[in-house]
Amino acid sequence: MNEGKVRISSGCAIAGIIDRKREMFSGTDIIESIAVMHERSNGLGGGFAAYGIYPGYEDCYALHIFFDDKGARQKTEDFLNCNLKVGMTEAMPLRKVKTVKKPPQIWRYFVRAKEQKLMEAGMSEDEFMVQAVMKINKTIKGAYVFSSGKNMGVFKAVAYPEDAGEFYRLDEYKGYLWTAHGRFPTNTPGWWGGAHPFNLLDWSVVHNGEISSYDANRRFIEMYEYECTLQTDTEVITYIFDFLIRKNNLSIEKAAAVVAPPLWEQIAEKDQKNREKLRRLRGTYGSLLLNGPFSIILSASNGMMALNDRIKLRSLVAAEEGSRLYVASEEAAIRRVAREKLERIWAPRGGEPVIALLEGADDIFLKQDEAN
Amino acid sequence: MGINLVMQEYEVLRNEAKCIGCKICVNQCANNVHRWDEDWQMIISDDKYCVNCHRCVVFCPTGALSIRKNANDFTFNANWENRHIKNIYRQAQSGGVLLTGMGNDRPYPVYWDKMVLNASQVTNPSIDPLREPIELKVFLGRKSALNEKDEVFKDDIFPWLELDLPVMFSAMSFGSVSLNVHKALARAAETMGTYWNAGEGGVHADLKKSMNHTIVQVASGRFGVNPAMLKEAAAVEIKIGQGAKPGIGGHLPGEKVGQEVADTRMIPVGSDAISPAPHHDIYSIEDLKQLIFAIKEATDYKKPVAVKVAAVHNIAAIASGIARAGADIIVIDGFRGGTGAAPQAIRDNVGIPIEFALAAVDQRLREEGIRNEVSIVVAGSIRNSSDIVKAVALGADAVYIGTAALIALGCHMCQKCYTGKCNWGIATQDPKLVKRLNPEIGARKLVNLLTAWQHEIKEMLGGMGINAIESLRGNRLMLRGIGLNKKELEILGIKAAGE
Amino acid sequence: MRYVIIGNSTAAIGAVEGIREIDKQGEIIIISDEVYEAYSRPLISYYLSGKIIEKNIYYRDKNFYVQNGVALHTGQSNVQINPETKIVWIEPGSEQIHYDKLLIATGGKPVVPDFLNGGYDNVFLFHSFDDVKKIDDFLKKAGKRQNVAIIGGGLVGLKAAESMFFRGQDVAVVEAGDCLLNSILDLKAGNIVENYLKRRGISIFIQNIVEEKEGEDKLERLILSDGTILECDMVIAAAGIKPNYAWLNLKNLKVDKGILVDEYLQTSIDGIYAAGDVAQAYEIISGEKKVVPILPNAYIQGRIAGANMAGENVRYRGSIAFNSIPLLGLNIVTAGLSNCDDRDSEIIEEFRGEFNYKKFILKDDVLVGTVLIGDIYRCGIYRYLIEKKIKITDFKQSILSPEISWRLLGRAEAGFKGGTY
Amino acid sequence: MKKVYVIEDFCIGCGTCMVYCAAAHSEYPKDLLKAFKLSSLKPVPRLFIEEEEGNSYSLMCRHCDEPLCVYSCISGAMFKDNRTGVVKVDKERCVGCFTCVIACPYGFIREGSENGRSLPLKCDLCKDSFDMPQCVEHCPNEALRYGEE
Repeated sequence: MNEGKVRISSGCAIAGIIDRKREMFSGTDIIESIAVMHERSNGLGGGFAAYGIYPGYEDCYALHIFFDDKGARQKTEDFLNCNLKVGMTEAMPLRKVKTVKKPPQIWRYFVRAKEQKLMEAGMSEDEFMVQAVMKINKTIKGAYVFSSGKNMGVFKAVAYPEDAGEFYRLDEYKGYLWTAHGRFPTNTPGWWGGAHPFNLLDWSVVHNGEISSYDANRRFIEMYEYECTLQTDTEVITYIFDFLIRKNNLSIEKAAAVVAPPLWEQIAEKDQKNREKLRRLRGTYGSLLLNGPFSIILSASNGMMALNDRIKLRSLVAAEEGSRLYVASEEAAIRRVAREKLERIWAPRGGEPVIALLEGADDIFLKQDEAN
Repeated sequence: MGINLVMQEYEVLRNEAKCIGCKICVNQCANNVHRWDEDWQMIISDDKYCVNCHRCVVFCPTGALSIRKNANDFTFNANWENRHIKNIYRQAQSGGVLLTGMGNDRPYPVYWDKMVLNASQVTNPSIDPLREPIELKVFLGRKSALNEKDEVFKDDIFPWLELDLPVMFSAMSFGSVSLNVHKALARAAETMGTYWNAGEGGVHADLKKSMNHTIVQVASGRFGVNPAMLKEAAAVEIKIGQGAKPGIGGHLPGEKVGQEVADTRMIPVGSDAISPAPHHDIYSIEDLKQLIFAIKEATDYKKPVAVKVAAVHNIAAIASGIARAGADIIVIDGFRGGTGAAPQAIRDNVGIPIEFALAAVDQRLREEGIRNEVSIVVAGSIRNSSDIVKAVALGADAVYIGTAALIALGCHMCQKCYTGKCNWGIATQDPKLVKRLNPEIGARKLVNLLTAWQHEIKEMLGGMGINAIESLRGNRLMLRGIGLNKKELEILGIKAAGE
Repeated sequence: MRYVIIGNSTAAIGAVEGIREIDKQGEIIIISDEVYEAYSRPLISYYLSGKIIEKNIYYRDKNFYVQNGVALHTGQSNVQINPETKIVWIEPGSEQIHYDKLLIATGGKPVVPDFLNGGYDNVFLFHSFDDVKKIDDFLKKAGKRQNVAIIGGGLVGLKAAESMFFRGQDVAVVEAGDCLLNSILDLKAGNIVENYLKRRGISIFIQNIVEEKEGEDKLERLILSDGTILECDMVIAAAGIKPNYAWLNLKNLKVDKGILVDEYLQTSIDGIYAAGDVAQAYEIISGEKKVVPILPNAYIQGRIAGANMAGENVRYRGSIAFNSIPLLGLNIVTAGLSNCDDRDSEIIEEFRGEFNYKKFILKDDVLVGTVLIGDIYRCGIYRYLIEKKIKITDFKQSILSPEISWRLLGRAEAGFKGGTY
Repeated sequence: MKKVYVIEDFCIGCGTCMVYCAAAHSEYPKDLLKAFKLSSLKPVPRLFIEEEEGNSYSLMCRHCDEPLCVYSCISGAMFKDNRTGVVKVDKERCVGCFTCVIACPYGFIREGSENGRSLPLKCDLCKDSFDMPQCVEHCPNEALRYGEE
């Protein structure tokens, strides 16, 4: 029973650490942080997203792919070779961990779109990559691209997160932004693709909660060339942010106001300009409101945003310490890894985003036209 | 003449032990069923005129009256049911089309009743509407993609209707219903932060102050339409069809066209008001587009334009065409929708259930990626709050209620609206009968009904862990089907219970 | 401020209440020739019938005088007035009382036919509480059924007849005029009443006068002009009432049938007012001043006079006569010129059974009088139409309708504000 | 003072007010059936429904500030209650002469009887048995209002 066939609800732990001065640090901190919240997972899913880890390949999309078998890998590589310039290809470096059982084959490819194909498709390289990833995930049985961003990667497994970290040797990577997820699904999926974070391009999302608006969100976002193959909240949340920020050019703040808008009575109290703006925003994108309990960490190459549902039905704590900003489901997970005395620690209010961008960055997502 | 073969449909039972001879029944029956008989010194009831409207039953202060279906049945015949035989008698007598009122009363399946709702357990908390806000505000109109850079946050790009709850009052014209019905609907709509639709026939001068809560109709007869009305109204609805009688026009007989109706419709007193079956300037979709934009021009693009169609077989394609023709709102009226008068053969046999029509339209518009560019309002027998919740979950932005509103105003569903002798002061223009509907009471009852439904909708939403109605719209995972076959489930886009 | 009121009946009580609406302080003195607190004169017949107990004959509560600060002097029949100095003497030689305003409310006085003036033991008047107490004593002493002859078939005579009938006596009424109640009924209506009373067992002798009488201390037998011999154990004189002002004898006081008063109910002497049966004030239908000796009129005049005495300027809009006389269970109401049958008038009438009669008298489509016998449903509306002189051309046809409605008939007059007095 | 007012637009002339009025002043003020079925005298309403050009109005005593019925009462039985403003009859003192019936300009007082005695019947705003005049309480169309003018 894989994700995509059924919808599986789950409770979880999440954590994220960013160094806004882009100081690089290893995966050890985030593993320790998430390990504190061991009780919030049940060994059926754990994973990490790490930014800045592939400094040599900044221009390439790093595809992390699970294969059920050799056939699936063959088909996928045929597809990649046909459509993409494939740079470095390697099996994911792993460490044997007793509690991590029956891993699939895990490979990574550093790729770019073929110019000819890009011209034919008439789309941006990002969009082209999105389509390519979706095509693989939808059409090649036994293959699943679970990470496709630049200079970043997602690492996930059916395991406790700290074991997954060990398994993927994350202590050996260095990044400026790490997020982690420990999962407590309510039944027993055996599929690695279903673990978190979910990734698309640079986006990655870890999430704790259950979105009651899921089908409204999904059916809306699917109008705009997304296909929710996993039926997971993280998948749809990732698409929503991609849609709002990358496709509709909304700022991260506005995107947060779409998914967790103020109550109408709060909007009514705003000044005329903001009132109209929020009214338009909510009226237009009502179907993208994420309802039900959630705390999420959305990350992209320029930073991260932690957000609670608007009535705060899930725990979320944030803290600052110099250039570092921490978020986690529990305060202890932050205190455990904080280097010095925390300058500020607080529980963000429902619907109030905690946004931490790299110094000098305008927005969370490095938009392609700007990058070029 | 010969003998009339049509038997009385009802019997009036008077409990003489309780009858105090007060004659309220006598003066309340516009059909002259009851009369005081000087010779008998008692009230005599002439059953054959009884339409089972219960006016006398409700008004009898001692509860002495009850109405029963006439027990006289024909010899059992599963094929030749009573109604077929009676209808043949009627038509053999009259040579005319059988008329009826209100909606389709045949025992077609009601799909609302074959869908059940979800609720949160353990993994997701339900929300208590008494403790947490649950929001029912809805905007109807075109939602263009917003873009920070394009400065599209101006409010007047596309006009919206703002509803405090996803329920509006469906089109019922002044003429088919009394002015007091309009007054009650208008006041209730204002109080509840929603809209009422004046139907084809304009808006009476007394209701001008409520225009910002009024949706006006442009229908095939164009009655009462003028630029000022279009400009003052909250929105304009082009009526193509009606669920109770798709493909059929309307006919308000001259005797109902008194001074007030005539003034409002802008026609001579006593003249028949005939709405043709089609709009004679709309023979194709591109003609509709012209009318939509003619109305938009006339209203400076400040009013949403809705197009109302009956749910018919290829409704999904029709709806897509309407959306592409520029309508801001599509209103779909299912085959159980009500009417003041329709040929029975049409009412009972034409059109499809609103549940299927809604599911098909919502799905089609999504497949075409244009669902957010048009709002869907559904009508045609929304009976309670759970019907509304299910409609929204299937994909509707809001619903229209017509029959339910009339029932709140006192309608007892006798289906005799076309006679003009409505004892409840609803479907009549007789001043004595119209008085019977006090619009203040009416408005209060409508407000109560919507308030009650509002509470129930919030309870249901809260149970599902949803605190804003927009998160339910099209959220078909919240529905499961019971007793539906695979094809029906597929059309509705829902899973079976247990799946 | 000191108010002196001479007389202690309805008009006097009305005056006290009228004064007290305006002036809560001023001193009020009432001087009465009777020995009772104000009682209702029409109730003496009910008292005699035994329909009410003595307590209920009084027109107001026991503490009326105390509550209203009224000094009551009873049993004083020799009042003297000096209008120049505004002095009143309760009796000759008594302490002089200065008044600021004076009201004469001495009512009417029974007219006694000459033939009854002979000091007979068994001849009674029917005007005062004392009169009926005497009759009562007489009946109690007599112990057996009495033959009672009542002289006069007007209102007083018939109420007397009724009460004697209720007391089980053998009653005969002698009336000189064309019919009973001829001051308010025409022949047709009078006959209905006559037939009714006869049916109930009262003997009626119309167009009869007493030609001869027999008896010494007691009047024992009367012989009528038609030759009837009436044996009588008792005789009650009810031959009429006249305004009671002769005793005043004031130089500048203008009188006609009664004391003439202006529209503020003031007499020709400044500071002296008159009200009730003694006064001759504006009458609406005739447009002239008339004595209208009915109780409602006495009260209203008293009340208005009182208010004016206390400094208000309330205009008296005039009265019309109206009566309601239930006789042995038969309702009779009249209003306006109810006995009028002159040629200029239009009569709309209806018999609905022997003792059920309606008559409307119209002049130029204005209702000027009505008689209703039996069914008196909503008769107040007719009285109002007469009083307001409302033209009823539009709805003349419906005046006999049993569904008589105020809205229909009264719509010419605005609204529900209440009485206009 | 508080009185009953008819809202003419909504009086439908159904007579419900009359039924409840009659019962409220019967031997069983709180039981319609008993009032009409067990009372020794037929219950009589104190109010009137008038019709004019298809419109109907339920009307009853205005409890006038200058009450002619009170002024005309020969026995002092009719009085206006100083506290409530209600014009009512002291049954014990009333002799049933019906002068009030002809005095009332609106014709709002009925001739009637109780226990064999003649008595005028008029609206007393149901003060004896109820907080709310029963005509108002039971008017199905809320065409009657009890309150200040």
